[in-house]
Amino acid sequence: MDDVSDAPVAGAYEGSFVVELAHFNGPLDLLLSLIRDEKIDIYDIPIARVCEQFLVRMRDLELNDAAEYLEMAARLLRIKAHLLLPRRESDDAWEDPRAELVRRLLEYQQMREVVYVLERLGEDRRNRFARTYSPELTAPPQAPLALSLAELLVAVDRVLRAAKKPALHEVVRRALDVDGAITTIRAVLALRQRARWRDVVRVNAEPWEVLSALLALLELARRNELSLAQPKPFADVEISRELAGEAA
Amino acid sequence: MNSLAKLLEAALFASPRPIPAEELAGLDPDVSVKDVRAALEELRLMFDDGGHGVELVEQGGGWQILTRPEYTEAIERARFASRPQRLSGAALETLAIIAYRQPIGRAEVADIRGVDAGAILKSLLERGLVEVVARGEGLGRPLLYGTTPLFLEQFALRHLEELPRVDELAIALRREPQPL
Amino acid sequence: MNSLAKLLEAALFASPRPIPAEELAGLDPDVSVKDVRAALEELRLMFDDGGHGVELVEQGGGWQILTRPEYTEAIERARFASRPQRLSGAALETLAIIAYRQPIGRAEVADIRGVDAGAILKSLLERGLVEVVARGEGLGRPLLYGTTPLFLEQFALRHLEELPRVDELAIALRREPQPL
Repeated sequence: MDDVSDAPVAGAYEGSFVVELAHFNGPLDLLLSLIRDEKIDIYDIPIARVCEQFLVRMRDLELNDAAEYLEMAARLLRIKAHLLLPRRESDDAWEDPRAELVRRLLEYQQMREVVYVLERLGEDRRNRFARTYSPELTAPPQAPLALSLAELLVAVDRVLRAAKKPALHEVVRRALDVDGAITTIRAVLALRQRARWRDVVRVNAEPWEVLSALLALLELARRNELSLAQPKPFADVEISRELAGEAA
Repeated sequence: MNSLAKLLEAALFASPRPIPAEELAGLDPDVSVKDVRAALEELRLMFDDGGHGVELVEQGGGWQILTRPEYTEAIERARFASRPQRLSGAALETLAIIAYRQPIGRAEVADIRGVDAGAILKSLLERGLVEVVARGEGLGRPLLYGTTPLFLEQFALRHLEELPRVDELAIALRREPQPL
Repeated sequence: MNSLAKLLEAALFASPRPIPAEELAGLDPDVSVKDVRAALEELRLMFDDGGHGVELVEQGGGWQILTRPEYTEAIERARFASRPQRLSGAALETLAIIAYRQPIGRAEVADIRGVDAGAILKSLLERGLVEVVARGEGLGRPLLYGTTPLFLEQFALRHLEELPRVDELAIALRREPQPL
């Protein structure tokens, strides 16, 4: 029997990936179906064979790009390698490398059983209609409110997703533009020998612009492209193309 | 009751609107409108004779099962007495925006939600969940809204800082890789 | 039928959701919950014996009148009502895990399923079948999810305990007690 035959619409879509994912609910599902088909004892899994089969099915189902399936394949290979390691007789500390996988498979299988129950119950309920007509109600007296934080959080999520731009995140620290400020200062100094602070920073500059200019000046002074001087405290800073030499 | 009358009862119960007899005949290819009318009559008598809380009435261009008027008052009273109301999704969204962005003006709320929030804001004000906390700068000095102590009480928060941070929410609910 | 049963019939007819017996007792200040239960039983028998298209069931945390399944197809074909969409296998898996392990975080769900459940969780939240019930300890204080009353209603459960107990399942797991 072809492995794909139980995937009814395989190949019907361009990316059959989607179809297969809808068919198998993940790597555990695929592994479990393999164990079932091959009539394997879940407590004593022949890892080498299962690993090989898993890879074959992955290839047949074109699941090679699905991270979850790849991860499972890697895990199986790891267990297989681990089992091949020589081990001493009476090694008490030895733990079957399959144990964790078996635990997860059993857990998953148990959950599939619950899914079956839910499917049955849900189908039963789906087959009955409740009343949908709602009469016009007279203006209600102010009813008490039932509010839960959960509801509010879900609303926040809706807002976040609906917002055209991430409006709730717009308070972003503006990055400094030191390179831009350096260009400005060089341009000013190309035109004249000396400049003042006010020549390189515009009036009403925002804090980030002031900081950028300051860092740019310090950087250019460090590179000996200009010299800085402040005649007295709080006086305007004088920027000069003439290097003050070591004294600066 | 005959089986057609039972089917009609189920259909009328499930339908959100009154259904004309002609349409009801579509339920079963083997019945005529005349059959339907006879079954409706049987249904109507059953509700009237048996002492029921509901009745079958022809109105609004069709047939409908309705609660008898003598019970509506008790039902409405009980509904509002015992069933606390929930806020609509739109109201919750507006409230969420105000909670996280306060103080915030109506225009900005509308901006984020993409629709005007005037009516919702009014009802949140009436319910005492938000209040005017300041006036903004700029044209017309718009009213700015914030949440009230009742808001904290309703959500069992001690102070606003107990609201989960939005970026955590965004990470938990929004930024997951979409596998398909 | 006695007058309380009639009142209950009217109230249940008027409600699209299940109503708990305690809430039904609020309809009349002179009746006890015990009276209500007796009248509900009378009502249930009336619907069952009289050959009705609807029946009274206890589920989803309350009592509700629903159409009998044998009429569903005809009603849907005639477009008087339509059944909700079936949930996907992946969505049911996620629901099953949340129902049994609640409160549970997204990472743990993904662990059991072997696949990330972000998109599915989101759609279950939107459908109102699960909700955020708490925040976990540990890194980032993850949101923890649980099932809603609507979950019970849509799966015709009276309460969560109606789901098979873990030790009743064919695969008895969880040898070590899991701290929740």
